[in-house]
Amino acid sequence: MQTVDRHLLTIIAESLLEHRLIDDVKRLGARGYSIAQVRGEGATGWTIESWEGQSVRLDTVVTDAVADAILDHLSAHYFEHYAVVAWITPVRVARPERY
Amino acid sequence: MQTVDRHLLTIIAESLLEHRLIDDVKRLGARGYSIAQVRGEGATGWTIESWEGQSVRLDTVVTDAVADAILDHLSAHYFEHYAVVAWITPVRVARPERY
Amino acid sequence: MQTVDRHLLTIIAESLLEHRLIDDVKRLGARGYSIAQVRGEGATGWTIESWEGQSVRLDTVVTDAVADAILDHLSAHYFEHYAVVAWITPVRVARPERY
Amino acid sequence: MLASAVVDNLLSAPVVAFIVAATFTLLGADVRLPEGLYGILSSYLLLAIGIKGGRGLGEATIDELWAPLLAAGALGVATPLIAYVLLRRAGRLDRVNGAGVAAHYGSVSAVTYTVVIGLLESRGEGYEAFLTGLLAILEVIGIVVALSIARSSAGASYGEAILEVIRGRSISMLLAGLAIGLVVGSERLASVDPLFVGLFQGVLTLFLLEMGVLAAQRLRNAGTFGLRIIALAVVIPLVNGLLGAAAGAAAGLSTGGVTVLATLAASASYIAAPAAVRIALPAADPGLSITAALGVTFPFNIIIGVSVYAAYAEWLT
Amino acid sequence: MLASAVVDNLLSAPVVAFIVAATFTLLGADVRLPEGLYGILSSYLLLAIGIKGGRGLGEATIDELWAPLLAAGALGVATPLIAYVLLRRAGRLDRVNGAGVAAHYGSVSAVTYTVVIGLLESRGEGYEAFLTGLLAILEVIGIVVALSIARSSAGASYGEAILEVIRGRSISMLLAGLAIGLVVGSERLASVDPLFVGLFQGVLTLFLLEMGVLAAQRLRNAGTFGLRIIALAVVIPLVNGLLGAAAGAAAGLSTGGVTVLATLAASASYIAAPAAVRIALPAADPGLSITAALGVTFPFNIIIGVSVYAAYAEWLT
Amino acid sequence: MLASAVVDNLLSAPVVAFIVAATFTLLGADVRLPEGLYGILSSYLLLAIGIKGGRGLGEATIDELWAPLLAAGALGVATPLIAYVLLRRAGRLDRVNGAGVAAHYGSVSAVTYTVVIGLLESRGEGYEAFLTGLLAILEVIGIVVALSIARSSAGASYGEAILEVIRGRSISMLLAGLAIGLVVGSERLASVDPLFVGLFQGVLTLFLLEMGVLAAQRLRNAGTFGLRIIALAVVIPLVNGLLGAAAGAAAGLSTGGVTVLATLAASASYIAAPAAVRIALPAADPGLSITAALGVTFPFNIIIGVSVYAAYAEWLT
Ligand SMILES: Nc1ncnc2c1ncn2[C@@H]1O[C@H](COP(=O)(O)O)[C@@H](O)[C@H]1O
Ligand SMILES: Nc1ncnc2c1ncn2[C@@H]1O[C@H](COP(=O)(O)O)[C@@H](O)[C@H]1O
Ligand SMILES: Nc1ncnc2c1ncn2[C@@H]1O[C@H](COP(=O)(O)O)[C@@H](O)[C@H]1O
Ligand code: NA
Ligand code: NA
Ligand code: NA
Repeated sequence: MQTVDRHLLTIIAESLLEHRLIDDVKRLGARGYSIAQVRGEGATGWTIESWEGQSVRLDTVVTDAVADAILDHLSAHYFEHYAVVAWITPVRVARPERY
Repeated sequence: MQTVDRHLLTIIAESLLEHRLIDDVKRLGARGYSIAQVRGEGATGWTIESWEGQSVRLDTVVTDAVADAILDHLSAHYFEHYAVVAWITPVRVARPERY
Repeated sequence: MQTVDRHLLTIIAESLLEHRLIDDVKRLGARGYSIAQVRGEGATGWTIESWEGQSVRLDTVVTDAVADAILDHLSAHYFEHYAVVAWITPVRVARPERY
Repeated sequence: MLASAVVDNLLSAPVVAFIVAATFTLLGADVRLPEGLYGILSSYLLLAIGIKGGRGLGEATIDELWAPLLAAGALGVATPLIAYVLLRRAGRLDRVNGAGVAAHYGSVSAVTYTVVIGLLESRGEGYEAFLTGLLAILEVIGIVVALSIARSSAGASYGEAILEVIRGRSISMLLAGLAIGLVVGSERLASVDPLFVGLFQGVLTLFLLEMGVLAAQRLRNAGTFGLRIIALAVVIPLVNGLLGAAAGAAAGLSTGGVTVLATLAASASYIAAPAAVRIALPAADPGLSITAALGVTFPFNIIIGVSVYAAYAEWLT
Repeated sequence: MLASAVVDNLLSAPVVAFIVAATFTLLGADVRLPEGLYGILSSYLLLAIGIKGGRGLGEATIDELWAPLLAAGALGVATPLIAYVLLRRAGRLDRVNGAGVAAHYGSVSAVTYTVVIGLLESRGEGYEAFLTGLLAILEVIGIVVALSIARSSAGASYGEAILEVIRGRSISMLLAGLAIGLVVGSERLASVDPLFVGLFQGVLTLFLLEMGVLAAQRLRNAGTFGLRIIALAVVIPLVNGLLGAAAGAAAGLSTGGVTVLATLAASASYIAAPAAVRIALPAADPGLSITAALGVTFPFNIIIGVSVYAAYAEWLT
Repeated sequence: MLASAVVDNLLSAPVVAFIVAATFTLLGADVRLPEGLYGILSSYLLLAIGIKGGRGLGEATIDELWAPLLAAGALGVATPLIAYVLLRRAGRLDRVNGAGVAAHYGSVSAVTYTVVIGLLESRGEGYEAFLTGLLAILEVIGIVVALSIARSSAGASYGEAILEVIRGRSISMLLAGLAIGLVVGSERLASVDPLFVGLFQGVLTLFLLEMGVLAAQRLRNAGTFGLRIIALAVVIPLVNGLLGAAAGAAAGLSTGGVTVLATLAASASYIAAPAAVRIALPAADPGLSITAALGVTFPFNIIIGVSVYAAYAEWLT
């Protein structure tokens, strides 16, 4: 099967940010995303698996440029004050026109 | 630790397809898989996070050939009419005989 | 955005092991992790999606050395008797000091 | 009579909950129940309905059963065909989408059924308790008939789709409830009545709160599908309901029983049918059916329809 | 009087469940309810409280309502300001953290409200049923006022935070319940009473079991924030509770009603406020507020506080 | 007497639900409750059983307690040893698997306990309410004893496994319930009775529906483990049940109490034991124990066993 290279951007964030992150990634060029419930620990002293809601994991397969734009946006708006973590994985997809 | 290269195939699909996808990947050579509940948006106008059930995310670590065979199968049988998305990530595993 | 290379170690294990795995990865150098609920099938005859609890998926972004140390540990302590699967993916992250 | 039935129904807790939730949702407020509760409530309702029906079935004789059974069978065939013809002619849908939507109208909605039962009980009107058994039958036949229309295009997945319906949770839970009600019997069921009878209206209220949110979300999209489809989503139930009332009267049911059968015929499935159609007719647009069945027909039926069907029944018996 | 109220409250099933769960958790035993149940129970409680309030509101006249409404408005402004001043002066918090924590104390806790209602009912003491309506109002105003203090630093997200509170599940569920209760009315609600009335104390007990676990987990961290904050988490409710009692008495409420209003003023939000503060004041430490509101104030209020506020009310009416 | 007990039990709603669910599952129909409900129902049952036991304990005197306690202790030691010997000799299991399975038979099943209680109550037969306390004790001892057999091979994780059992949700919930029941007392518990007493049989019915699915899934695998193991999964409970009846009679319990103790001795754990064995004896095959305990012994006990143990009790008292 013919595949092309894309980037998978994975974001873990406190669930409060879910709607904002969805808006952000769509505005910055993502054509789709998937969200799952997760819990975890990180640098934030206060576990973000708060008693109220869990964290969300957002995965979106995008082009190199979009991945970078979203990462820049996260860094500018969320990294300082919110419990947010993100990483980029190289992936291959069929149907390049979709991502 | 000695590791070998394999491929991680990730499929996101409407939950209705869960049983069929499991049968497919097993038949095409996957020796294991993991499934998680997700929700999301994509090209399908109608959000597949239907009011009835969410989407499923199926991850399976397989050989290059198996990954390609499954992707071909998805393309032939599901890509047109169903809300299905898939990508392949290069991974390293211990215990090569298991995948 | 400036990024550096790290490794994403993904572990799928019967949920009984959750607390032990968390202790292990933290002790071996992981600075954070995320856990999600999954179900699946693998080499273990007895589906680990037992009627009691599901399996857990633990993702942790770490340095090369830490990824190897954790994989060694898994191999020494869990691979034989427990339903545990693990793989390593190359990823890029911002904020290298966090992982 | 009609007016008083409308008011009785409109002011019942479940229907008010539905309307409140839909209104809140349209205003942007979040009244969704937590994830996971939807499945729990719907399983409970199906089981409870089944148990109630099983109890009733245990007290029915074969003599009472055959005519209503025949009527249900006929309705299972006629209602999807009527829907199909209307959807193709008046709705201008193509064959696959016509059959897909028709399957929803051929099948039934268990929740609409519970709303009409609630209305009857609040008015102290009796009905044949064994009718729940017909619910399960009607749920299947209508889907089978509608899918058969587009069968040639469906191929191998046709059988799979039917199996999916029969073995799926929706019908299985109902049948499990029927079996439990039938075997355990009224007297021994007393110990579980606080759960399955006492809480029923309350759980239905919670469930309709959630349905209000979902219906409002669907209703928002309704625009995309055009006025024709929306109009048909009201016309089809009114036609099928009348047919159901006639069939019920012909089968000799009581006024309450006729109301129930009419409501079943008029109701549209949004649980069993979508899954089956998705499998058998993947090319059909699922948004179309769900918007019609859940966004328009369901609210119409539980808010106004059931009172109309009660009036049909009044008139025909 | 105070002693007997303390005992009545202390030995009630919900409070005992809270204490047992907290104790077990501190001893390392796992009594957490399964994931997902927390959300279900809290949605149920908010709806049930709302329905009850809506029922009461339906029987109240405008004449009875305006004075308590005014009192609630005044408390909504005064309690977060008092909290802010105490937290900055005595607690030595900076402006952002002071405002963040103050928003929690300006808002209210619906569960604390249900505990005081339970105490009143077990003692056969009446109260104005429409007070539930004030719950929703107080929940919002206090947050708005507190966030306004730090507004300049908050920027664009201020409005977003307020919207988040108003449209969020916590207030929406309460308002949906109020609407349902009001429209359906006492008589027709009888069919859903087994769920929303009959099970109320039992569900509250389950919920407080879970809260006991969460509070104990928070309490463990309390050390990190220093004794000053812990002490303030007891002092602020005692002060705000007195103010609430005075406002209630001035508004002409019954002894029971004064107890309720005092408890509302004294209680600290741990659902609506955290989300709002997180959005409007991201630089505020969420651990600080939650530990104070959930780890200290909440247990203090439901175990001892409510009895103190009952004594305030006794004394002022 | 035995026949009538069998019928009374067989036709009770929970047992019928179990059989219906198992049958449906074997026929390929889906009657699984939605994910998440299993944990909710089991937490509820454990808490409700605990509260009931705590109530009973509050009314018991030390004089009544010591003999049954001694009997329970003795059974906790004897039943896993008997199981171990049978499994090694007749079942030809190796040491690790023998000990692993024996731990399941040494421990107890809270659901089997509730079924026998239901049977006694439906027959109007009294029993010592404090026996629930023994449930928690028996649950632990049997596992400890069985694991000790294979201790040398277990190493460091032995202690960890025991801790896991004691702190785990299963025992903690039961103990939390006991504490709540004991402290709150019968009179004040009345407000939560609609939840914890009224709904009990209904929730148990739902739970057994789910258990029927799980047991049927296990039963399907039973073939792989050979007839010897299946036979032992019936013989061990019959032997241990007789021992339990004898111990209960010796301890001076009533006929009902003896029935309960016999059932506890006969029952096999499928919640606490699997987790503990998995930790302490990772080399043991978990499929073996679960298939025996859940796929064979559990259905045998709730369908037939409890009536046999009632007959034992009748005969020995
Ligand atoms: N190294 C990591 N690998 C995977 N997930 C992480 C990592 N660090 C943090 N997380 C996740 O991101 C959330 C926020 O992290 P933090 O901002 O570091 O508190 C945590 O609760 C984890 O779920
Ligand atoms: N670019 C993407 N990245 C990640 N997940 C996606 C992406 N596009 C679609 N999805 C997921 O796949 C599902 C089906 O997508 P689609 O077929 O595009 O409607 C969506 O609901 C998302 O959960
Ligand atoms: N090849 C695979 N790809 C993805 N997940 C797997 C794979 N094999 C096993 N798993 C997951 O790991 C769990 C344990 O696997 P196993 O130890 O092979 O029984 C399974 O239940 C699956 O959830
Ligand atoms: Na119909
Ligand atoms: Na307050
Ligand atoms: Na036993």
